[in-house]
Amino acid sequence: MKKIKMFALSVLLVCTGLLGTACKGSDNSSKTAEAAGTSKASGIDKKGQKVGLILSGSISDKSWNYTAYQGLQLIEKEGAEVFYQENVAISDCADSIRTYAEAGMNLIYISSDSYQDVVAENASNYPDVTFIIINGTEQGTNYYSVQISDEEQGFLLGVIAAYASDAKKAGFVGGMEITPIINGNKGFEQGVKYVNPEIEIDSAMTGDFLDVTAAKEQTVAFADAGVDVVVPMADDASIGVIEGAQASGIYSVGTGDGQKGKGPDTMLTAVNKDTSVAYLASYKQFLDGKLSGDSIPKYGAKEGVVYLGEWLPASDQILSDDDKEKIADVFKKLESKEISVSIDQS
Amino acid sequence: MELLNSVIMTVLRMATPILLAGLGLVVSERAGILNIGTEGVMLTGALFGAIGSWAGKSIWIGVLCAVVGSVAVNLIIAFFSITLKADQTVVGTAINILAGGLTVTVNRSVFGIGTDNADIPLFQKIEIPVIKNIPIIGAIFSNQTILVYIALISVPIVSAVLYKTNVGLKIRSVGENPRACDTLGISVDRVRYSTMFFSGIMSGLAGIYISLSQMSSFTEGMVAGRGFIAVAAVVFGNYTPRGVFIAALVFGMADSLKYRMQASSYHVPYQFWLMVPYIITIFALCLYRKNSNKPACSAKPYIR
Amino acid sequence: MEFLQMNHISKQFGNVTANKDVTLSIKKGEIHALLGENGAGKSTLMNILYGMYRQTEGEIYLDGKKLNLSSPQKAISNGIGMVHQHFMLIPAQSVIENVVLGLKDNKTVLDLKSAAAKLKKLAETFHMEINPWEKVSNLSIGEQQRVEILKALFRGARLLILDEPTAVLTPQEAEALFDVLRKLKIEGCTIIFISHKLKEIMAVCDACTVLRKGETIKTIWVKDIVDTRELAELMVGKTVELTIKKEKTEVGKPVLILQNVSYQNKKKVQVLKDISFQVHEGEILGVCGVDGNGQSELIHCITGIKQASKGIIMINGTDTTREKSRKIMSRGVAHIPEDRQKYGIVQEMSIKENMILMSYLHKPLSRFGFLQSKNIENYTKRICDEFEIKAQNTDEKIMNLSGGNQQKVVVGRELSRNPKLLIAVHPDRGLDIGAAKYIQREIINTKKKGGGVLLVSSELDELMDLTDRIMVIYHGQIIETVSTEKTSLKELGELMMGIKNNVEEKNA
Amino acid sequence: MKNGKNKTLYDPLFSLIYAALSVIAALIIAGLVMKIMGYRPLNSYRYLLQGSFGSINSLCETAVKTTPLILTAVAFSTAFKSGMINLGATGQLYMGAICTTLIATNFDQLPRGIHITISLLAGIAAGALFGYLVGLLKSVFGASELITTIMLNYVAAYLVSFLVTGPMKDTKGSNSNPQSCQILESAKLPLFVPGSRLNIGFLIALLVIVLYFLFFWHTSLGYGIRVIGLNENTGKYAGISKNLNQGIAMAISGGLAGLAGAIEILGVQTRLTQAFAGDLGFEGIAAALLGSNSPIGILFSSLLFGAMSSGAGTMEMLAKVPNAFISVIQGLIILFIIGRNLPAGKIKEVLIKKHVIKEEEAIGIIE
Repeated sequence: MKKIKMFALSVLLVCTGLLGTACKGSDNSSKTAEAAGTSKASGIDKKGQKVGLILSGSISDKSWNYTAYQGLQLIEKEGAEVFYQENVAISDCADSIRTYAEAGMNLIYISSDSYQDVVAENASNYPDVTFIIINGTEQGTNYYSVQISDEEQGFLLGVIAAYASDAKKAGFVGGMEITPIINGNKGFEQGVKYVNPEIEIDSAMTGDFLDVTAAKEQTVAFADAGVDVVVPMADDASIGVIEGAQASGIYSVGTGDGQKGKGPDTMLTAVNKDTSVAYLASYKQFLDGKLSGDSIPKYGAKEGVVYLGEWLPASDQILSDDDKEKIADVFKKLESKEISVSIDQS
Repeated sequence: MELLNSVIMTVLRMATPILLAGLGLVVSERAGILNIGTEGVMLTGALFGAIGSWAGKSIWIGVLCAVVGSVAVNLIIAFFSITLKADQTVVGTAINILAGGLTVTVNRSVFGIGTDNADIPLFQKIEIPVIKNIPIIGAIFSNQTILVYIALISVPIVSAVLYKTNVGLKIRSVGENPRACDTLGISVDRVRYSTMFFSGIMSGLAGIYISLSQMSSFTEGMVAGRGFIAVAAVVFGNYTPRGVFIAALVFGMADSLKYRMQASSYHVPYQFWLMVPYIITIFALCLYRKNSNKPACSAKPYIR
Repeated sequence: MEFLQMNHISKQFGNVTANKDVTLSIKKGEIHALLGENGAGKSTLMNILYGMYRQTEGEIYLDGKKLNLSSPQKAISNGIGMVHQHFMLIPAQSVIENVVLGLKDNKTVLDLKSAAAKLKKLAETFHMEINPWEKVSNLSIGEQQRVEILKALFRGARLLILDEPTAVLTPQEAEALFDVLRKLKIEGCTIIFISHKLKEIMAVCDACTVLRKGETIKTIWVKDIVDTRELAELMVGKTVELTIKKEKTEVGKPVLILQNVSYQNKKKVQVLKDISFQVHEGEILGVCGVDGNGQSELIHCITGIKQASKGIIMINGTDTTREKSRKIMSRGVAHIPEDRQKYGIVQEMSIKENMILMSYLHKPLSRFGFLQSKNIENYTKRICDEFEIKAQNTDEKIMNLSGGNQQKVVVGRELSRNPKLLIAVHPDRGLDIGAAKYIQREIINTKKKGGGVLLVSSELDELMDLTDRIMVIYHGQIIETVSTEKTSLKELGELMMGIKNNVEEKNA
Repeated sequence: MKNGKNKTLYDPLFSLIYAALSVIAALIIAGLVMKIMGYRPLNSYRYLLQGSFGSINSLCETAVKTTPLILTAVAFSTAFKSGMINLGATGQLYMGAICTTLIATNFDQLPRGIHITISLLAGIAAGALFGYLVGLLKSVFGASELITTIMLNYVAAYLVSFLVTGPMKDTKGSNSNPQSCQILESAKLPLFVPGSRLNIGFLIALLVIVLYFLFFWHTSLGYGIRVIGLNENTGKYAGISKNLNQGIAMAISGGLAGLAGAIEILGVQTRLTQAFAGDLGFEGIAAALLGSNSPIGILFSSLLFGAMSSGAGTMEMLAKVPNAFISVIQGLIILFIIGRNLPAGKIKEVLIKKHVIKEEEAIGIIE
């Protein structure tokens, strides 16, 4: 009798799993099939390129690693065969590079500057492979860096926050203290000060890019401390900030349009950062042989990596059309490089 | 005043999953099962809840799936530790490893990898008409999701069941002296299986609370050690529902302190706040030596 | 018509026969004693009646109805209650919770209050005082026993089995229990009283069935008993033929001296009181007594497992009262412990590993902290040969050996250390005659080599065969030391049952 | 008591066959799950094999991953032999890593051999102290090691997190990730195969297995600990102190976990980072259980798990199966191994029933 019960339950368990899988079913299987298959790309150059991507986090983080993954998918559409590995520890990066190199990759993307030392050390072992380090600061014979202007995103976030803050207190919730977040934070501070130097800025790191709850509670704590506009920069956990702002009735500016569902009444807009653009652009440069070690390209507002999202209903409560225009103006100035955001000062 | 409300609300929110799972664990631990695998069970509940709610387009289907999933995993643990008399620690460890991997894989194949959160029906906050208008209490206790209320109401209920009912007496006795129960015609295994069934339900609710009430979707590894904390809360709470309630509040408090301290200008590194509950648990464990309610036959398979 | 009729009951455990064609008949409202030595099969018989074991053969009738007792529940529902020697209580719970636990007619929500009222009433009927709300762990042993009895009565027991109920009681508590039993009898309850204390049987029972070696010897009415010695003889049986020749040896200086040793256990019960004696070289001193009269504690105090709370223990002229057991063992003391499965060996280890348990720290088995496998192998082989231990090889797990061979490993291990003092507790319990006799010979050999032996046994035959002097322990006191030559089984039987010297009166 | 069936069940050869069957069964079931999820199991397993044994480099990687597993597995087994269940390998490993890093990032005047030795010893000592603390909590306060070890894991993990974001943070590096400074060249473990990451840590781990064997089967101290673990009562009878021996075993256990942390830092990570150990502690437990706490068993099971985690990367990179799937396989393997009790449990039940009867008989006899 017991056994029958157990059996029935395990069947149920499996069924529930299957139910979910089935719902996704077709979509999923076609994805893998496609990946293995070839594409109908135009140029001969484009065919048969093998591109690998080494990620520091999970591609389901709906942020940094996800847009990197999207970039990879764009590259795939260009006719390349693509591969990726998630959650690669720094200590394992060398091994991943080796595996990809041995598997015949032509180009390997490194998604974070934390692997920079490893790449610099190992790149020379694989002269046939090209490496691109996102947010890197170093270049070599076969490795190049591409920077994302996190500071421009932060700046824009800061500008919006400054216009939206009545209490003259703006909050910044970061994930961990790593380069993109630190740069973003610097940009944010400059953005706020650009509008109004008197606004007080509270910054906090939750110490985790995955712990959504932590981000949410941090935001609530900010609200209690008198902050009335908050911005996230915490990958996966950013959602928590939007939710926290919604829960405590303060405004938020998102970092992705996808977050708006979490803050229907309080999210003003989003300052998107779509790194996939940078991936695709650098891939094209790679194909054309235009990657150069002379200077490190920086992808920001001008290149379409950082862009302003649509104004959400909540924005009408606090921002006048005039404010919005000013914000749009700032964005234009960023695009035209009229305003440049510095990351040197601390 | 507002600050106090907000702090208490944070504490409640953080305490709820620990309380829910902990109340289930009190019952099964009283019957003599030490369930280290709760972490994995909660993860399963969190994922299955999200899947169910999304696929069934109703939060209640989500709740059902979360409960079914968690109960199933808990019964696997029960099967190994009760019927096969395996070491409960080992079973729990295996389940944690297994669930950790399986939830990631299932999550991806179901929800895919995208920014667009699948449209998952969530728990709605409930306003309680009368309480709503009471000054402080209203702010705290009204306007929470249903699971918070279930967790709070469960404290006296589980307490009553354990201490006032026939079933509760059997449960407590089975953990203390299974042989004596056997001579009185109580099926030790059946009682233990039932407690694991119940604890599965509670862990499932705790799981779906994390994914769809605290948050609004499933993310990988989102239980983040709360299962272990629930196990610790039971020890800390000296194996009583009321104790677990207090323990869950303390854990919630430590969590909320961490955020407050970062938001204020005190700079005790937040890691130390995070350590506090664990250290308190160790102290509690040391102090309870004499007056512990720990079942005499905890974590020991009963062999007739 | 008999109330309970057990016909031709046999029970076999593997190749051990615990009960052989036992017949027991008990009238309604009778207190019936079941008398027998240890291992006579009393407990097995009662466990069959309570549904814990199934009999191999035989039938049970209660009130004329044939019973099929496949489980304790069946027995309970037929009105059979049992108070186990080791109480089946849950110490962490209250009395009333223990009483209602598992009752068939319990409501979902327990009504402990009315149950408590009912219990109180029930208790009053039998002049028992009990607080239903007290935690069991706070009760004395006597009170706990009362709870057990009430638990059975609460379930409507008409036949109550008490397994050695007085073994754990103080004399006063025992007296109180007897009052309860008499009262129960008046109320129409039938009681089976397992004991080997004649005095108690004379005091409270109506009839008595004597079991010996798993068989029924005789059932007699207590009022027909003229002399309790008669009963003792029935129980002990005729002396087994002596196969061991006792040789006179020179008695030398004392190897073990105890002076006024007392011991209090954790529950503050005085288990040993002012014990003084000496064991000399070339002498075997027997300790005779019903189990549970303080023998274990006495041995534990001497071997350092427990610490005496008062008095002095000297071994070979050194004061070892406060020494740890490892130190004491290294002073030429060997110890054959009472329960070899529990204390003497490590089941999962090999013969070799069990053999070195006491000497693994010493040369030549260990050098600089490293075990010397070659020396160990030779050592083990030597002992195996010497003590006729039958095993395929020395790496065999000891759990695969027969009980006799296991005990030989223990005995071999201890005796091969050439002890000056050997402490042996029930060394041949549970062994077949061959192995038992072998071990007895080895003990004699130790004495011949000039060692002193302290032999604890509850088997009188063994003591008569082996010892030079016998010391009788009763309620934690030595009540008499007799010369083996000058005593008889009868006298010993009376002494150990506290008949000859009335200790209780002496105490008072 | 003599039971032929029972004997074969614990026969080493039988154990080996049973373990192999468990692995195969787990792989088959995991393969089915993979199939359901839309991956290609055979293809994936091919890459798994290729990634763990396909080339010299993969072999080296496998050895690198095996090293900490062996150490944490032996750590678990050592405590287990004394009757303690040490779930705290993770915490002890972190403590070891912290102290090793402290030594290895300073003292640049030290000659290489000495610097390495001291760094390793620091790791061992820190782990041992942390392990001994658990033993102490148990013997003095009776606090169950099951809970205290889990709690201390968190304490240690947060301590690492605090240190690498605060006092020990590398402020000079090219990026501002929370991590310590890189260890000095003089403290890096020498490479065993040039060009790979295989360092002498692997040899140390192998040596530890040998020492583990020697300790428990050829030294007096190890023997005493085993007696306590197998039968406390017999230990008491023979005058072997339970508290002392369990404390020693926990210290050794913690020391080994600390050594695992030290080797990871000195040979692989080269700096302290948050959560660098991941699930190493629990995987070590799994390896110990899979190898039924025997030296050879631990070696093989650690190799198996090491191969899996080294192959997992390749499987993910080239067959696109999420890394997490390896956990599924591992979990299943452990469950199948425990499933061994299915037949054994039945037999044991019968045996113990007999034993219980004997005991009750004995009780009947005693009083």
